[in-house]
Amino acid sequence: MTPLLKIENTVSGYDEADVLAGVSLDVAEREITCLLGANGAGKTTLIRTLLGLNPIRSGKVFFKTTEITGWPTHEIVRLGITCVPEGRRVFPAMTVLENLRMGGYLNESKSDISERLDYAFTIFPKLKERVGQLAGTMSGGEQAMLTIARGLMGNPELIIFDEPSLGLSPLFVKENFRVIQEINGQGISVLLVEQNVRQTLAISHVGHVLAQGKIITSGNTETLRESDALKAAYFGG
Amino acid sequence: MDLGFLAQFFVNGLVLGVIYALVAVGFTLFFGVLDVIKFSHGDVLMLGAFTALATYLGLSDIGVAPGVALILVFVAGIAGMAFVGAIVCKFLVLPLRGAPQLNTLLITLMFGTVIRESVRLFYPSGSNPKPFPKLLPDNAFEFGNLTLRLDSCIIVLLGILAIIFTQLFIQKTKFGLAIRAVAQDEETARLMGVNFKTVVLLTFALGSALAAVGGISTGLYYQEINFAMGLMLGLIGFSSAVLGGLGSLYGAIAGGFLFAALQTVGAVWFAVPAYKDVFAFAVVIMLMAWRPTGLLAERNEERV
Amino acid sequence: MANFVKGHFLITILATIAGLFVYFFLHLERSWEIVLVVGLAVLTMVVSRRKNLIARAQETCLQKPKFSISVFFVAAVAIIFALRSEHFALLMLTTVLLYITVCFGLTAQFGFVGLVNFAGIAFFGIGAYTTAVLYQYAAIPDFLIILASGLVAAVIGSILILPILRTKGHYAALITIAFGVLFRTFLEVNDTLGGPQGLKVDGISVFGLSFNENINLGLLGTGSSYVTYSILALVLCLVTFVFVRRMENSWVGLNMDMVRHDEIAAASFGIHPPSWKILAFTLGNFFAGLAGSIYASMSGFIAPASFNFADSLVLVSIVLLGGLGNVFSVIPAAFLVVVLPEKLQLIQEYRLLIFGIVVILILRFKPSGIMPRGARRYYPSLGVKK
Amino acid sequence: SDSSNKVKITFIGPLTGGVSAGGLGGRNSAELAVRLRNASGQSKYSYELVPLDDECKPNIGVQVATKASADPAVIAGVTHYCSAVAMGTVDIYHKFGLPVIVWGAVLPDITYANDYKEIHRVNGTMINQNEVAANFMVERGYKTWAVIHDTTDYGKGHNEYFSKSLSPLGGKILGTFAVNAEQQDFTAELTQIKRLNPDVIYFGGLAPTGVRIRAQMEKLAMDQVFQGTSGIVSDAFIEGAGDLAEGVLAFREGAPTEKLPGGAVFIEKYTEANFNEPPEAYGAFSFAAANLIMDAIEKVGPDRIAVMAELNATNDHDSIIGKISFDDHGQNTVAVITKYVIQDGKWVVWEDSSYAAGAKRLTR
Amino acid sequence: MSLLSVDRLTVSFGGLRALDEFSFSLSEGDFVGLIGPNGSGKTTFFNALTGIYKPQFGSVSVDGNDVTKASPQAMYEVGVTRTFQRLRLVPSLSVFDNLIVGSQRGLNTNLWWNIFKRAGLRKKVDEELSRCSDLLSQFNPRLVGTLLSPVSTLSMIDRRRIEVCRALISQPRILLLDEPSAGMTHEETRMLMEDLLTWKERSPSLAIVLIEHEMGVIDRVTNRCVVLNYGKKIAEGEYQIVSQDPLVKTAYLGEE
Ligand SMILES: Nc1ncnc2c1ncn2[C@@H]1O[C@H](COP(=O)(O)OP(=O)(O)OP(=O)(O)O)[C@@H](O)[C@H]1O
Ligand SMILES: Nc1ncnc2c1ncn2[C@@H]1O[C@H](COP(=O)(O)OP(=O)(O)OP(=O)(O)O)[C@@H](O)[C@H]1O
Ligand SMILES: [Mg+2]
Ligand SMILES: [Mg+2]
Repeated sequence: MTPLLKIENTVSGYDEADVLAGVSLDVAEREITCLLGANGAGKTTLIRTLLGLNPIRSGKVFFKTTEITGWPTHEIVRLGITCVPEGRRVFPAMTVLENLRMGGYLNESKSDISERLDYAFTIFPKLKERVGQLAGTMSGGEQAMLTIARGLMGNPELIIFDEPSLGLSPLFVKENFRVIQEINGQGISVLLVEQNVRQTLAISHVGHVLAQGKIITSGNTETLRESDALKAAYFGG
Repeated sequence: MDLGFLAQFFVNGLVLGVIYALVAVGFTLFFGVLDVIKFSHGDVLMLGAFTALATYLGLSDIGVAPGVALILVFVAGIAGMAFVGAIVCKFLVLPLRGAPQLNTLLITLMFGTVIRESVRLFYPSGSNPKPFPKLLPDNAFEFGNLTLRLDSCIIVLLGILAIIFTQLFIQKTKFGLAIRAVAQDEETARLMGVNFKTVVLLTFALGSALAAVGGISTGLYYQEINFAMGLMLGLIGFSSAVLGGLGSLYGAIAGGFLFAALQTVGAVWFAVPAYKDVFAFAVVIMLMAWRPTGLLAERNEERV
Repeated sequence: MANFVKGHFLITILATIAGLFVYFFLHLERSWEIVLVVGLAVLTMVVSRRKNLIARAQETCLQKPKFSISVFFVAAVAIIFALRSEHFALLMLTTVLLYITVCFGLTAQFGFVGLVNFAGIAFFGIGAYTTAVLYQYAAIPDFLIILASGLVAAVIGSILILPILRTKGHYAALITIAFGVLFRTFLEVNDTLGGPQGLKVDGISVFGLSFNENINLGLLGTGSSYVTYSILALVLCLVTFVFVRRMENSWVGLNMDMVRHDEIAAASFGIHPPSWKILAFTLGNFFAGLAGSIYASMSGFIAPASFNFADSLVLVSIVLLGGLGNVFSVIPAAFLVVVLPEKLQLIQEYRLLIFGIVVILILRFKPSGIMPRGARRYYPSLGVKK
Repeated sequence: SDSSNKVKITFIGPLTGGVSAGGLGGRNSAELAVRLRNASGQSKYSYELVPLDDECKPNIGVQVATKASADPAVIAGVTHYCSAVAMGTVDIYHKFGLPVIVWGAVLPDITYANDYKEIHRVNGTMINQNEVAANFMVERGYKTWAVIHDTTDYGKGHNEYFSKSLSPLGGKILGTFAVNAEQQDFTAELTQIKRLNPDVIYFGGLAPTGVRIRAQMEKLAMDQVFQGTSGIVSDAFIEGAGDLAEGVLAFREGAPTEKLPGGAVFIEKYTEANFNEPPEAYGAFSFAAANLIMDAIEKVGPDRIAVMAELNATNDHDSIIGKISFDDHGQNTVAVITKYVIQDGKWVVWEDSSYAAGAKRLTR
Repeated sequence: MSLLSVDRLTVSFGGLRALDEFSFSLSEGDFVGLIGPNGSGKTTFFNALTGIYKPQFGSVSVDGNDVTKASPQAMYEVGVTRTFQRLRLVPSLSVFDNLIVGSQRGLNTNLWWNIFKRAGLRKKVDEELSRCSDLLSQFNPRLVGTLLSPVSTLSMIDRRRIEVCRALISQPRILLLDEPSAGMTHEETRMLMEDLLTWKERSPSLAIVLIEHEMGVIDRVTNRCVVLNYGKKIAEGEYQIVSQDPLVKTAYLGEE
């Protein structure tokens, strides 16, 4: 079976330096694939590159059978990819509701949107209380909730999460992992980046470890958990 | 003062206000989408008026009926300026995104100069004022001392319609949401599936089309256009937009009418009417001190 | 030692080349000559950009500021003497120097503390008018008149402080625009200051040396009266340059940068943003007033029409075209913006058009201006690898 | 002629900006004079015109005046259309000893507020113009006026001299409105005037502003007679105001170009030369000034002092604008003022018009 | 007398009471954890304390002096510094510039001095440079080399370290840390906390308030913690005790 997302030998970076030195990675359909690695390993860079936010220097990216290398972001997204970006990127001068509407920008079905809105509100009741608040004035964690909720508004085949639980309180960290599993249960594939290695491995099917711009080890999560490479990646060993 | 004259001042102010508001709405749109000031806006307005005039002259040569001509004149002006707006955006505004924002102001300012000088030099005897054809019915109704002309009414109506259309377009379609999203966070907007370039180009086209409506209205109302007319109108339009509160369509409208009102009051009040601009701008300074983010301020989203 | 000599040598060469360019740019009148000079300048720019020469040159100068300033000053004086009998070239040179002075102030305002001032020419004008009035009604020494003009500009500017402190960004810009328009219209309508017809201004004279007479330069023969003005302007320009540069490279500059970038963080670490804004605003207006004063004496005549909004935009253009916040960049930008249209007189009515196109092209290729701002350097050798 | 004997003459006027129409017409006319002279084959020198743009701004004017004066090759100048600029530059010409002839600016002070021998003017001043204007209008039976003038020297001067001339004649000014030259909208001022209900609206200013005011009177259904000054005697006014120009009055010193002794030839040559812009009202003065200078140079040689002396001695000199004689202040003493009315899209001398003949009537 | 005492501090935004009659006190040498669900008012408390938000009600005093309505500058002068949850460094300025701003109190910002006493300035800059290097080397020796490069060239994590250093460089008496370890791995968080504790050993009177969602950290480093919920204090005490509180469990930890 062809993977949903296929990244081949991707090289990318900022200014002169390459951050990714030839990364290959597959995301299989209906699975949660996690990407692990120390800070600055290049996880975010990889995500940005595959979404066309960073120019790709060499390598190829496929979604299903379509090669999307070099496509503009909005067209890649249109194929059915949603991203919950790193760093609580809300639209600060829009209300919570408007932010959620932006999440459903490509979703043409009004009824689907309102269903998803309800779903988001049941996960994060706080957002429901605050539909009219400007997102920029919310607390850090509330903004994190909003980016996650916004990511749930579309109708994607693949969701990419980049450190979604940053700044969430323990209760919501748990909730967040539960939601990811639930989404996956609906048949949506997930690419997950998280610092919380233990819990991430617990819900993922497959994992990849990124260090020095390369995937140093991949495999199913049981084997990864024991792998030395993982420890090395995190503890600079 | 007798009521007729008061009404007359009011009507004068109203027409002026509509024209200012049309210009101000353009500024607010550009500001809303890219947080830039486009200083060539007044000159685009002038170019719109000249495009319309040239179209009319062409049409009247081949003997098109005035009614049809009126519509075609609008179409030509609007389409032409929408195109110019998009061109400015594509070649002057977008490439400067990485640079300090004020540089956009400078490049558009220079572009305004280029437009103005080009019209002056290359439009046949372009340095002279040009009569604008009377395309609207000019029946006048006298109510005591008030002279109400049909064309003034039509222009006010037209301007208001154009603004309402813009408002609806922005509010009722996703486009408005996209404009704001792009302004606040370009990358995230793209992640949501917004085609950044299209949105920005369309916004510039829309704003410039409104300028064309403003320019043609100015021509129809004053029956005269000239290559320098955009200078003051641009400045006042900008002031109105800021005064009303940048990024707010209603603010731009309020600002436009307020500015017209200030000038009218100033002209009546002072023995030397030239003081009216001193008056209007002095009041602007005071209003800004009172409401630092404009009359209809944006809600402040900054937090710590 | 060898390196030391090399640095000095390089700076001297640099000053000579720059000096020659300026000299020929000011001196030449024929179209093909000007095209040649401008072409050569562009070529030099392109080549030096390839090899990163501009950055390296700037670096060399930065490391030996006293020496470079002296050398460039000498070069400037040399230009003035070389042009001693060319009134027009000197007039242009003086005008450029005065505009540069104003733009140093504007750089402090918008480059450092982030206050966009669209009324630069109004403060310049206030200085000019103060000078005109003081010459007529007050019997005080001329250099005091210059100083007083700067002060008056700064004081009148302070009526704008309240609204400016309350507003930000484009809103603050509107206040200055409004002030500029208001100032000019006020002058024009109001007859006590000469109305539209303007005022005549006496020339400066210090210790019996009248600036408006041709001067005896000894062996060099007689020089134009503008020689004295250009030297005065050069000195003012130099003083403001050193002042603003030192301000930038100090705790003051640091605080101003913090205020521009993040008032809340600044406030949380004990910085009082309004003080710095007031300082930069007042200082900038003071410089503008000084320059305006000398300008008024030099041109002998001032009228409201010389202080239009369009002229404020010229000043803003200089600051932006150079590279926002970079004090050096003001200098080449001012030559370009002030002198180029004058040199384009050859093409008469097409000159503004061509000028507009030139600026657009420059910005398209250098979106951040000719020389973008570099890092702060508290003292010359800071961070230089031994 | 000996082509190695090149002599430079400068022309200064507004070539860019709002009133550039007048400036370009003047420039072309001076250019024409030089071309004709060089082509005539009878001149001792080969002349070169150095046109400079003062943008109608005093500071720029000072710059270019310095530029011209400081160039020793420039022997004399045909300078200035805008009064404010001329006021700013007279000192420069004096300082550098460059003889100039003003070709368009009409403020009296330019020649009369100084004793500079360098400064001359071929066109008349606004004093003469307004005396004739006031007399003429009062004779037609008009009693009340509202004055609109722009806030430049030109507008303010006209206001001053017109009211001075009018009051002894018994005419009454009901209101005076100073406006900005760049202003677009005049409806507020005009509504005020409508309240005052004068017989005539007197406008002191240049064509672009005049066009706007005339057009906006129509908006308010105002039927006052529109009386302008020399500044609107320009094709630009008729072109801009279109049909509304009919019946507008204006006064200008000197005879109309086509009635001038050499007017027909001038117009013919001008047309032949194929300039992009019309000569406008003051083109003939610029042409005459350039010729006057060249005549002087032919006579005394390319030397500023000699040329200045020669110009100062000008008396009964033949030119296309008639005889030129300078008084002590270098002011041409042409007293002839022409009254114009716009009829069928043309500036027509009043006496030749259907209005004078009674076939047409002014609005009030 | 306690170093800081907060009495019934209340901050509201429109109808929302972000901080609701919150009382709190801090003594010299305290290391207090401030925890609570998202949006419970933790950051708002910091903002009110540092004078950025003006409280509607209640009072704050430092050393017994009332500072309720004090400006941010005044709070800094009293010795209260903080980090921001969303970093507030200036990316285009150098690490040194960003750090030294924290030292404002020790800088002579007199215009005359800065322009004319260049030798003095130079000496001071050198002093401050070495002070900054020392401080950075405690947190991450690698950062010393980047002292003169713009902050924009650093990774997020290093920026967080610099933000902490900026708050420390003026030797504050009260340090407010708002989720300093967000985005760090366990190991990095551990190192940061060690560094903080080392610092604290050297200046034992320093009082620290730490906002943190990582309970392991709170448990390890704090000697007391305060739990907020909907702007109200719902518990206070040692973490081991507080974490057993059923209210805290349901509202925050999500355990039954
Ligand atoms: N805009 C940028 N310009 C220059 N370098 C950058 C930029 N963004 C990231 N980098 C550098 O690229 C490298 C990889 O960064 P990236 O953000 O991809 O890491 P990451 O694995 O996502 O880390 P984290 O866990 O901190 O999110 C880092 O060394 C970082 O400093
Ligand atoms: N300027 C403001 N306008 C309106 N509401 C605000 C504003 N600032 C904060 N709030 C609200 O006040 C509440 C408290 O916010 P605060 O930032 O203090 O939360 P927090 O405890 O720091 O949460 P987190 O752990 O998510 O950072 C939140 O619900 C937030 O939405
Ligand atoms: Mg990342
Ligand atoms: Mg918080």
